[in-house]
Amino acid sequence: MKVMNMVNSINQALGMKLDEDENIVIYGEDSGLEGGVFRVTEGLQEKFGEKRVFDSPLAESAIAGTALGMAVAGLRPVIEMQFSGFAYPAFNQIISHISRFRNRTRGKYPVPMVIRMPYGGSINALEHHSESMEAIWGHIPGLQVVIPSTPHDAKGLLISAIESNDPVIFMEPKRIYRAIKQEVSEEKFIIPLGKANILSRGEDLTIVSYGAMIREVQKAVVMAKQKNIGVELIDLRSIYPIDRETIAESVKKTGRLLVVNEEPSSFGVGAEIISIVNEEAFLHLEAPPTRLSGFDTVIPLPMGEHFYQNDPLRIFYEIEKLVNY
Amino acid sequence: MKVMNMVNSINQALGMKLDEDENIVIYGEDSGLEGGVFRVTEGLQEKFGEKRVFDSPLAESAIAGTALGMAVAGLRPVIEMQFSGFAYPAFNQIISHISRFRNRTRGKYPVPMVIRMPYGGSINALEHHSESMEAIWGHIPGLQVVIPSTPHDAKGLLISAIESNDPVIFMEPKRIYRAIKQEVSEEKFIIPLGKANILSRGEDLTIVSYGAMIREVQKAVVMAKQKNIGVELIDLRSIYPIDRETIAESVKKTGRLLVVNEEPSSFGVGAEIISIVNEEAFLHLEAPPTRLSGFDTVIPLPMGEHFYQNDPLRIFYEIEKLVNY
Amino acid sequence: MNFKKYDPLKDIMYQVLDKNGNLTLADWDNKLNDMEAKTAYEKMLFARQADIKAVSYQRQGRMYTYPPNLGQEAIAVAAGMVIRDEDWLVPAFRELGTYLAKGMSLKEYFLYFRGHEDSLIFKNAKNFLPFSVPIASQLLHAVGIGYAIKYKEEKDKVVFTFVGDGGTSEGDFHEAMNFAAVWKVPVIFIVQNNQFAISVPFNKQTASVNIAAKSVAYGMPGIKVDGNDIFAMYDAVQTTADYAGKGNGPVLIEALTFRAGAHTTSDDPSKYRTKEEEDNWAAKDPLLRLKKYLQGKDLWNAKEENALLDQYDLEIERQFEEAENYPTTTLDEVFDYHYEELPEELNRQKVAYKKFLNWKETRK
Amino acid sequence: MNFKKYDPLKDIMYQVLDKNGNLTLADWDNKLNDMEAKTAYEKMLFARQADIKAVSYQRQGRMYTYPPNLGQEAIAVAAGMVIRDEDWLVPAFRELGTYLAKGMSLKEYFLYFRGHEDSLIFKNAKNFLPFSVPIASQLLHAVGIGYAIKYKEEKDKVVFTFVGDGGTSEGDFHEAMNFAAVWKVPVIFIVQNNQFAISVPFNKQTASVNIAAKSVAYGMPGIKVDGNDIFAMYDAVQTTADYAGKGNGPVLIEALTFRAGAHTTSDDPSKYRTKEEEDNWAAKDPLLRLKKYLQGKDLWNAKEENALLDQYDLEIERQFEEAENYPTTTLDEVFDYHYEELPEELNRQKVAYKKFLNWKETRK
Ligand SMILES: Cc1ncc(C[n+]2csc(CCOP(=O)(O)OP(=O)(O)O)c2C)c(N)n1
Ligand SMILES: Cc1ncc(C[n+]2csc(CCOP(=O)(O)OP(=O)(O)O)c2C)c(N)n1
Ligand SMILES: [Mg+2]
Ligand SMILES: [Mg+2]
Repeated sequence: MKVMNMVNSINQALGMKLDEDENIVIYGEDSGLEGGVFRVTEGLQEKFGEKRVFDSPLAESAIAGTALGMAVAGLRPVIEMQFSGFAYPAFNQIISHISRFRNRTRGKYPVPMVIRMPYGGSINALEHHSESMEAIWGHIPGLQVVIPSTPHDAKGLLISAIESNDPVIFMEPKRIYRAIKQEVSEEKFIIPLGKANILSRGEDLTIVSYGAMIREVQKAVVMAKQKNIGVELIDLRSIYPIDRETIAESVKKTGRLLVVNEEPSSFGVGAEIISIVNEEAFLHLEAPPTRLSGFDTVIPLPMGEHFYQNDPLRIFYEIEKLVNY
Repeated sequence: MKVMNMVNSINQALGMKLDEDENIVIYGEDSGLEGGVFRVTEGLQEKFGEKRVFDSPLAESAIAGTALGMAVAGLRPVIEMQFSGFAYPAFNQIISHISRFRNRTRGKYPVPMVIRMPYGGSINALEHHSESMEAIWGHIPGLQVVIPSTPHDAKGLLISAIESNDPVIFMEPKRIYRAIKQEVSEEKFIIPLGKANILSRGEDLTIVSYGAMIREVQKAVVMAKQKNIGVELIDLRSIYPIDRETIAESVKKTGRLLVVNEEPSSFGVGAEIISIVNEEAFLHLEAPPTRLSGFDTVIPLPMGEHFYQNDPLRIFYEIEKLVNY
Repeated sequence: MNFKKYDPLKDIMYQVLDKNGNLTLADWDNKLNDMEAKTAYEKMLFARQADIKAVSYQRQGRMYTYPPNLGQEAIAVAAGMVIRDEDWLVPAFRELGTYLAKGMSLKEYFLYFRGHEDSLIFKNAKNFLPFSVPIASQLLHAVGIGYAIKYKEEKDKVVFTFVGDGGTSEGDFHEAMNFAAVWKVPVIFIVQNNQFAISVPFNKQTASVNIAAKSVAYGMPGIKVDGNDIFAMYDAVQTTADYAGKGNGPVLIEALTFRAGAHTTSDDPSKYRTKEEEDNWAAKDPLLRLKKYLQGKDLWNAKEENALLDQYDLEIERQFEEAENYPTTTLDEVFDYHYEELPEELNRQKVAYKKFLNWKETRK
Repeated sequence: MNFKKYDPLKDIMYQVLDKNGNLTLADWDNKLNDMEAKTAYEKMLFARQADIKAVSYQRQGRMYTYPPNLGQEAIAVAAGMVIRDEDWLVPAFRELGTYLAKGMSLKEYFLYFRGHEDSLIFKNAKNFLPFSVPIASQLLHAVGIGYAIKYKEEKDKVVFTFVGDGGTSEGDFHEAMNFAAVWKVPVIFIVQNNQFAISVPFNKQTASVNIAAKSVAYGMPGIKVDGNDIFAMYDAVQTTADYAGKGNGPVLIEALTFRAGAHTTSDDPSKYRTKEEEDNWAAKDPLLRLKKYLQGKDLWNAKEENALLDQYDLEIERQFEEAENYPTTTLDEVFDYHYEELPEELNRQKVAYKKFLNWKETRK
């Protein structure tokens, strides 16, 4: 075990897989020599050579589209979008090809590929650097969408993602890239995709959250506890496939649901989870299942961003409202 | 009044606005001389000249991006994506700029622009020609997303869209471009954006639908009536802003909701509407609000598409299940 | 050929066989002998016949919308004569001659236009991607495959990829050319410049003198070739594939041709071009030209052609029947190929649909 | 200048003032007289000083991440000397000198990097779009504006737009150049080739001989200019703007320069380039060069420079203070600019947040 932040643990997962499987290549803007603008791929080019870890020209559609070509020809590319807000030029390649190639070829050409992208806000960044658009990826048939919330999870989930024979959008909560440190095994381990993780048990209310918001929710859970409210906290881990069962089981018990995330509210992941509990646990609902997301607005520039991003107090406020419903 | 199909009524709306406002220009792939592959812009170049109605090179990002430039410089472009499945290369321009320019410039540069795109399936087409991805557009802050279901609505809604000073994604259900004919006023009229339309009244169940699915739902409503089930049918008309109030009022009365559309099910418009009724009418719900969408799959090629697309019987089956809950 | 001689900026076009079937280049027989020239013609004839029959199947309502190849056969057949099993083919959708060479069956081709996914497996073909509907997006796949070839040091393998004149306007064209040149990968980009993108003529597509010249922007060689001249096309593809296979990096070939038919069976070209233009190009038809050449050498006659056509018709009809008799799509097939393992959510949707089908059954 | 003389394919670069401050072109005074040359220097000095102070404000934690202009000032100032009120400016984000010329206040500039949307209104500027963060996407906006100018027959207006060397790899660069040339619109594309895209050097960005040559692919004139030579830049921008304004269509200018500073204040260039390379370019610095020229003509001295710098510092500090004292963002401002009228749904979210704020108040 070693104390790591998420940058370290992702770096370690990448290095481990590069070591193990010579079909893996890593590239993106500044991913090579520089090790990425967040230093996530630091040292990998030095260790594995420029053929395997390299810089690409500045063109996201090409990064994604060439990776599809590599994947069908037997490589296993792990590509980087510098920020999730700059993945949009690659949208057509992802929705029209990467997500569909296995089905289109009836399994002849699967697409083992990971698209890593730092996402999310509260880093005092310029516009486009704080996007949280996971619902859009979740809505695209054929993709898997994964979001870790700790260094440990990031490692185990990323290894699973790289070993998956289907494409994974791997969204990294950059706000906590270095903010959370924990002991992480230096051995190889995997965390299965598609399974949520119950972080705390409680009887009064279920909270489903993921990514950087988990840490904020945990603070609100402490506040709730002081008021004798027992929160069951589920870290979703995978946006798609979504762990319907874990969510349903929990809400059947608590009768109350709050989803906390940082995306625009309408047509988001929150709505999906609310629909799931209606489908699976309707008769158990004791209060309206609720979502606490960002606003239906562009994420404000840093001076106004605090309004948009949910803090523990805001989360606690919603917990209290729900429990008192 | 004149009997028209939707191609006629859209063409008439475009012609009327071109006539009225010389800042309007229309372009896209094959939109000029040929009048578009669906002939929606037929005759307009002849009448208004090549400067105002024209072909662009084959590049969707450019079609959208140049339209933004025109809009900030005082024109009012109405552009065409040949199929909604080919709008994806324009995704970055739409999400990063078109939807945001007003906010980014605090109102200095609004973006009066309409992006027309035929959408939806059941036309026996090749892959990519049957997409129904309205939830993705709905999730993007700053856009308006409109879908008509009749020739009359198409005309009134399109005129509103063109007159709006904010960007509109105008999705045309190509399956019923020529399949529905009705009397439409030849005068100018508008239908407000953001307001749903109640098509039939009923006490037992609310169905929210839109686009080409309305016609299928209407057939199911007739089947339901034969079983003495009264359906309140709401044609959403606008995906965003969504008419929360009309939906909520209806479900408060009926206690039951079914959403019918043709998108992939997860993370879709159905989920949003289910969340809305939970937020607004929780205590009135007598059965789990339900969505009947496509599958979380690529839309099958024509031979398998019938599984994916909901027909009246499938809709009736869900109605019955809900009413017997 | 020495492709440095055909400077695209000077708009010089490489041609071997003029429209009257006369060689404009001496010594041609060293490249393709009489037998090979005859074979080339037969392949073009077959591709054309299959294409013509496809259009008629569509007219009969036995296939959905179909994009004819008429007038462009020389390009695809030439590429087909060069491409090998181990090479990769990343198609657009108007290169029937190459698909056949690469091992696609006509049955699969017809099945595709009858709306069945199984068609795209190309069961007996290796290294052959599905047709690409989103214009120009496929070019990036070719570049990625090129990278994989280089990475694995699979010496002398080459990727062939196709796009239309319209497709050169897409951003993906640019990005693919740029990445290919920077990475120096073995990709031959063949642009079928048939002068129209549906109704949009070349001069509204780009202000460039031609398409081959676009190679300059990427530091890549480019040549403009008479795409209705199978000899020139064969030579160009063969020479550049050899060049790329030796590790010299990508090449752009502009094949100048004319889409003699409609864009697809839903299109009516009379709306946007003149009879005169069509007639003009009909005189430059690739089959006509090669036939004149072969007849000049007494290698071909009408009787032979008719006999062959009869034989081709039988073969094409047989394959079409196979496509028509192919089992229809099942519910499982709609779901089961999206992921290696069917996710719970997809299974749930499938099961729900099966319940509906059961209900429907009992209702009868 | 006659830009036909500077064939980008031959990689000839237009230069007027060499790095030692000597004119390589006779007759220069006809273009910019002594007073104008001095003014140019003052503008560069001001832009550099503001830029340097911006970096230091960032270091002090009074601004967020900032992208320095150091070493590239000649390009932006030259464009600023040509651009007029009625012309349009479609920026990237590293052209401070042009922004100032166009009417942006430093206060607004600082406010942007302090994270306030009001900055981008550019209150006293006409026809000036916000900085564009998604690389190369802005070029299409410039082309659309060009179309509007042509459409409205606003004779002789021109659009100036900027992008970096890295940005030329994006699909939007290609599509913008192509549309501009097909539509023949008055757009001047200025590529600041500072030889790096963050850490990625030019030779990993493209295999093209240079960037100006990319114009060939679009049938558009292109020229490579010494971007550290303000005289050459001024001449190139002025001549091409005149050409474009007369209805001759777009032009591509490659301005060769070097990003002497970091990519942004979060970047450390020592990871990816050598001290030697930096020193080499420092000797070609645009201010140094013009100062030598002015000193050679006895038009400039250190005292004058120091006095000016003192004055500039005061001005810059005053504007920074204004930015610092600017009222912070309100909740209403987060919501109210998305649509002409606030949709019900946005209002609902705003109201919900206000309720929370009330609750928070009462809780204290
Ligand atoms: C991204 C995208 N946009 C639009 C279309 C619709 N479309 C299909 S074919 C075509 C024209 C293609 O022209 P070209 O590239 O010249 O090829 P050709 O059809 O002439 O072979 C268009 C616009 C598409 N398939 N994909
Ligand atoms: C579409 C997009 N991709 C990635 C980024 C992240 N990014 C910001 S600046 C930059 C490099 C730009 O290089 P260049 O175009 O040469 O401009 P320079 O920074 O050198 O002025 C990158 C990759 C972005 N802003 N937009
Ligand atoms: Mg074409
Ligand atoms: Mg640069």
